[in-house]
Amino acid sequence: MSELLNNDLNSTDLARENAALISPELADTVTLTSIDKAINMLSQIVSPIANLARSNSVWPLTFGTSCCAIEMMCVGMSAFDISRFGSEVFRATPRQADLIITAGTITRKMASALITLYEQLPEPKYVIAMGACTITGGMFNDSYSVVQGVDRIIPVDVYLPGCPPRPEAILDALLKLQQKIRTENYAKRRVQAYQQRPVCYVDYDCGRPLEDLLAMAMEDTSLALDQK
Amino acid sequence: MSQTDTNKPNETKEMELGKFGKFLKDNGIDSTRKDDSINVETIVISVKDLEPALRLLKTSSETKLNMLLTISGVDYTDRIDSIYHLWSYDHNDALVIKVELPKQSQANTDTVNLTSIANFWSAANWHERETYDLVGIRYLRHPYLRRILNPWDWEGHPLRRDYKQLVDALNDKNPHSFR
Amino acid sequence: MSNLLTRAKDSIYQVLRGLKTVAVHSLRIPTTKEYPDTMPPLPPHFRGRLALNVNPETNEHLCISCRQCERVCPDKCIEITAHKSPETNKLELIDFKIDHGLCMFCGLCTEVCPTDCIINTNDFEMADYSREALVYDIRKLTLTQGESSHYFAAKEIALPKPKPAKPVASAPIAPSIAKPVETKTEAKPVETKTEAKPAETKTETKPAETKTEAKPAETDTDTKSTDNESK
Amino acid sequence: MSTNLETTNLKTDEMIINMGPQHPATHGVLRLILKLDGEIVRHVEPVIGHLHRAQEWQGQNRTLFQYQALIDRVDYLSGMFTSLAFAHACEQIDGCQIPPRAQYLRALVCEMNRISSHLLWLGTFLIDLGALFGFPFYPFREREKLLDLFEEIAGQRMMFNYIRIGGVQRDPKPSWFEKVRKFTAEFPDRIDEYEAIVTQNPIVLKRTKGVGILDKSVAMDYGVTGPSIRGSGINYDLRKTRPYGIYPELNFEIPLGQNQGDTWDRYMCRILEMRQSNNLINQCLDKMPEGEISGKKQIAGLRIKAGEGFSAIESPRGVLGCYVISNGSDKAYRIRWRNPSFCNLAVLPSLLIGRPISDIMAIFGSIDVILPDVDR
Amino acid sequence: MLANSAELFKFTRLTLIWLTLIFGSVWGACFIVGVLLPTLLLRACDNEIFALLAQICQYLTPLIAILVFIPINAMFMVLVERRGLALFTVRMGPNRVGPDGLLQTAADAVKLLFKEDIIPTGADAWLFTLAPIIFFAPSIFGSIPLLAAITGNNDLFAITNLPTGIFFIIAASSVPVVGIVMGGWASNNKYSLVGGLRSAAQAISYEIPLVLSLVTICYLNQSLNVVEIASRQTGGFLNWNIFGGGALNGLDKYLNALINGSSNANDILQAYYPSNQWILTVIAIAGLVVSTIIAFFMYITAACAEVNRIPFDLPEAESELVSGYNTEYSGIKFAIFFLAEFTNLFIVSSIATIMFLGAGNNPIPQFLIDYLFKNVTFIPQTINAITQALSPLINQIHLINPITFWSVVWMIVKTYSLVFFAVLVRGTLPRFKIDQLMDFGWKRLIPLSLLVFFIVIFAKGVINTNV
Repeated sequence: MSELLNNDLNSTDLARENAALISPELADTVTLTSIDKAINMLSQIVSPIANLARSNSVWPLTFGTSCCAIEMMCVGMSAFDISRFGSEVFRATPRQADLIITAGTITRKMASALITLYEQLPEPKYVIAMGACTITGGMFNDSYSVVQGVDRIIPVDVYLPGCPPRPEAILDALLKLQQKIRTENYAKRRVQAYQQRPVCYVDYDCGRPLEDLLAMAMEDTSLALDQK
Repeated sequence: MSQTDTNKPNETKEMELGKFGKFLKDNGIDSTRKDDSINVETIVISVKDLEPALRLLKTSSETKLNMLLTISGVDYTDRIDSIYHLWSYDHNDALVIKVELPKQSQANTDTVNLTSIANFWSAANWHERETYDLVGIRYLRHPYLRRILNPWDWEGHPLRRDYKQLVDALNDKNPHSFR
Repeated sequence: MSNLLTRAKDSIYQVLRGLKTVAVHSLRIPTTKEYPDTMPPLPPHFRGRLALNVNPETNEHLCISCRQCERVCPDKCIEITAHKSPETNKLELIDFKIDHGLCMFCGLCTEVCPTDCIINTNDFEMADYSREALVYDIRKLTLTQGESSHYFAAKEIALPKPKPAKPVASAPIAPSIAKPVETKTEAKPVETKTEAKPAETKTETKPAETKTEAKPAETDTDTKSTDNESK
Repeated sequence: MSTNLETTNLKTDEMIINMGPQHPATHGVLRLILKLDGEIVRHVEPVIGHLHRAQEWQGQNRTLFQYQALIDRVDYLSGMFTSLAFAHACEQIDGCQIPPRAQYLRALVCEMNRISSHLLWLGTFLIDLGALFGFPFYPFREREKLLDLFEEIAGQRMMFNYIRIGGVQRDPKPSWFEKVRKFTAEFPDRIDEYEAIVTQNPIVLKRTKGVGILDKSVAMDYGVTGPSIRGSGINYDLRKTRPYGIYPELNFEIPLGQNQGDTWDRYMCRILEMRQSNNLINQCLDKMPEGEISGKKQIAGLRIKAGEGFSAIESPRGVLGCYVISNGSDKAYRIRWRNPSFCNLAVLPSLLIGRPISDIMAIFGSIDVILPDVDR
Repeated sequence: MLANSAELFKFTRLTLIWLTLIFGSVWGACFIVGVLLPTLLLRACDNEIFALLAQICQYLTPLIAILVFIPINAMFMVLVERRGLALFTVRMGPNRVGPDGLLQTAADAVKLLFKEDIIPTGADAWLFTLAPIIFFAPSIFGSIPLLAAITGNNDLFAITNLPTGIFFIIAASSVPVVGIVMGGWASNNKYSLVGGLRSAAQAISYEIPLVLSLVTICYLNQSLNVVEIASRQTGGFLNWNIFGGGALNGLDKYLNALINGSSNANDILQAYYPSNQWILTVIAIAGLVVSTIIAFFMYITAACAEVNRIPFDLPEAESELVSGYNTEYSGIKFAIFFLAEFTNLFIVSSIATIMFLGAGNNPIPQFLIDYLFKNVTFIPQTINAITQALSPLINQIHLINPITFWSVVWMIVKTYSLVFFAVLVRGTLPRFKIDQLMDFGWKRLIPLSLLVFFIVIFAKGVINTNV
């Protein structure tokens, strides 16, 4: 366990570590002040404790759409018992959860709901893409109504193949996620989370990405302006 | 995915009227029998006869076909069939009613109209909405004809043979996969 | 009033009965299988991760590049790269890729495989941090000799006859990088999906010429025997 | 009690609440747009389709052999039944013979699947009623045993792909039958245990008796089937009324609701049905003949004759129908599912109007809807 | 029978370790603030200011004790609940974090501290922040009067011995609902709003039976002082308030005399229950005992409703209202809600223990001990010897005297048994509906509690006149 904790401390040098805290573009130009160093030191001290706690209490959101949701339910039940890892606290509200297990197919109609849920989760948040449907679309990979992989709309931390994966496989994914949580820098994670938002918004009413709709609207307006 | 070249199922020849066909004829509704389905009486009736026929079959004490199993729409490229599977809670007979609706144009947006039976048969409500959504039969006088499975502003009817699938950031080729 | 009392009595009795039933459960042994410590006892036919067998006796790769699995796969998650060896006029396997992120573990590929090469193993721990890591190439897919013999025994499959010694393409070949890229473009399963669906291919010609000879065309029924005859 | 709330003349501002698509009680992705007056539902509009995965469309684009593997996902809690309905429809068109052993195996696995489906329903129903952490674990424990059996025979816990056109996929070993027997021997005790906790519990009674009364005529008008309509007292079970497979040779009863068709009746129907299914499993095991297990070769190019076939079976949720139009190739021209959940869900708004919010879960849970079965 | 002994053993071990942890740290804090610091101060300089400071330190001890106790105890209770539910549902429960999952809830608490704290758009930021505090604060100041009763009126905690203690506790316990309503309203979420309103309705209707059942006990003991009520229940379970609050006192004394073979046994019985009015006496005693038992269960029910436990967890009904009033709360604010909820459960359990179950008093009556150890003299002798040997040490450190120690031990046993019972109830019962809840509260509990109250008044009168 201590190896895991020390992993990220040793691997990166101070400047780059701090650069991530400041801004990726300005990494080379900034000279570190003592306050920065202090913050960095603090984050390095706090981070292992925070990580240890966070990795051992990953509370999933009760989000399930189809078959995988049943296996997700099963993993909480007596035979597999996710509570051994402290994750049986399935929260119904995204505000109190840490993890979305996207259990089941995400359709275009559901995509906007998933995005809302993802954005409602407080940082630091994690996503496990569970099952073939959410990784690539799986057996519905040519259906007109299925989003071909949730990583197209929200960032994914762990991919868990299977259709549906065995409950043990979910535990396996959870353990891998815990490992990931342990090896990351908490402060850095928070800063990064605000910097990059690779979320692709989807319109609920017509099931198409908002970008496309915006582009179409822009095209229409420019056409109208041209005609004028 | 192009579907236009798929072979249509064979047309079957007309047969003599069965029990329910005769009953309808007695009540002044013409129909032709076409046993496509195995072991089940299948009749084809015209658009205008549909509503009275179903109303009669549902309520009449002779027939008692009071269970509407499903309404399916089938696109045969040149026409669209609306197919009603009728069963009964009281006896073991079954009846399949088909209404053939010729398409006006080959465009994806063309409308096919039919009378709704949702006003006197609640079971038909959602089935008609679904058939409208997927196959594009417009049921006139339906109380709430809105898309039911696809998003409300969806374009096209997916189970039409000439449906063109939407391609955008959500379902273009997966950039990560080898495919 | 008496009605109320009997009802109250009944209710209290029933609640206590329920409480007792639940409380007694605390004396039973937990049914939990402690997974990371003990692996679940999976039946031999469990459909887990896909893998390629080698001949448990001679360590030859069993795949004959017939592309049956590639065609039957409902998700099109298998990609086989093979080329025709100029000397032996037989197909040689270059690369075999399975996208486990796409696979639905239906087991159809294992059912049609004429040489029992592709099988479902009992492995289910495939979770990974990236999408690319789920695409397994031939090196990751091919089992060792010991594992193969284990699965041959567990699934009660008859051991394969050893191939004649001639073909060099035994065992997992180190995939040369230049070749797969070339062959990939012409043998992409995506194209076969759009142009030639199995419904029509009965009468039509097959899309890629290189493939046609390898296919035991439509004689899936007795592929094993035909396969053996062809050698 | 609740009727007092209904008839009260006190009116407040109406509030629109959007329940779902992600809500712990909607079993997945149902969305209900509720208009509330205080806690009383005045208007409800169910919005479905959040799990529309185009199963019918897939049916046109996959070969029959491939599609067989897919249809377990139509109703994932009773995958055997969806496979069976599809296989029946295709066999009807093709006219192929099914060996008796395959017939018995089909009935056996289907009844086991019915139990597992009902067990999951029981757990989620109690979760809906608010017993979140205690009781629901017990049905799941028994369900695990069944799933282990399924895993051994079919290869996976939920997506079986076991019942094929013409027969079944694999012949189980004798040891498997012994395991099934062991399960059936102890299962009635487990049901007794559930009943001790739930059936006469005063809170459960208060929350289910007289709640969500499904009138016979309304149910028939909406085409409701399965335990939901049997709870209302209509004896409609396809295993008896239109027997298929080997059901005519088996001896069993159809449990009916004793009262007016409320939530408790539907609950009781399913509990009794589990006992009947347990009984049926034993009968199947006793009568299991020897012989072939498939009347049709399972090959990649599997094809059936041209024609139309409609077959319906009694799934745990009601009449599950499959309408196949074949043109003689290895793909179907059109596949149409008649899903029990879709029809049963349509009746929900009429049951909810005038009830408080808490009843939504009890009623919705009691009609046992599986959302992929609704949306396909 | 005890097939699951391994898990039960682990559970017991876990509980003991945690209890040692909790009470060790509380004792440590109390010792430092209440004994060590004043002693040091007085030794340092012997003037008035330092004496005053030492006094202040001693006065602050109860507050420090509670502030140390509440968070650790809440963590422990969450763990007990999770492990307990796991026991009832034939599984393992949290067992990976620390030995036996000892630190599971600690990890949860630390994690919640590190979570992002969201104030949703459109929420009333001030009220939104204030709500958890208002919900939590009463559990701190409301539990202060209990300390005196729990510690057997130890010198350090004597300051918390309020003459109207129970009155203060009841007043404090009705404040949290304001926090819930506030949070529900400020969240700008309809589920929260419905949850908050439900909570208000529920709290108002269940306050009455709760208070009435407590008032019954206060009347029986003729006191509002929790310490006095506790001290009236000494000497075995027959003297507990749940069994008539002194109605069986005579029986206890009689049995005592009988076992010890003293000659005046019948006189005692005669004095308590005169034979000339025995029918009336028996009726009165029966009435008292039955009504106090009913009062106890009424209190438990109403208390469950007060602290929103299943089957009365309507304000946060997970399957109906997502998470009720705390739907929009995340991070530290949610942690405070969580903390307060379990602290409230602990407080109502300890009130039940003090008011009904004999507080920190030994539940085994003297006559039973005498009867059992009549011939075995060495066990009590050893105990006495050990106690006497340790007494100089104990008196030296002023904090653990035998009375306090045993009082706290019995309090722990009784209170956590009630908590465990609440876990069992949570594992069994489904949730009420809001109208049934109101119905049950107003139409059943309130009339019943009034009835019980009047029965107690009359029965008490009968017995009083006769003694």
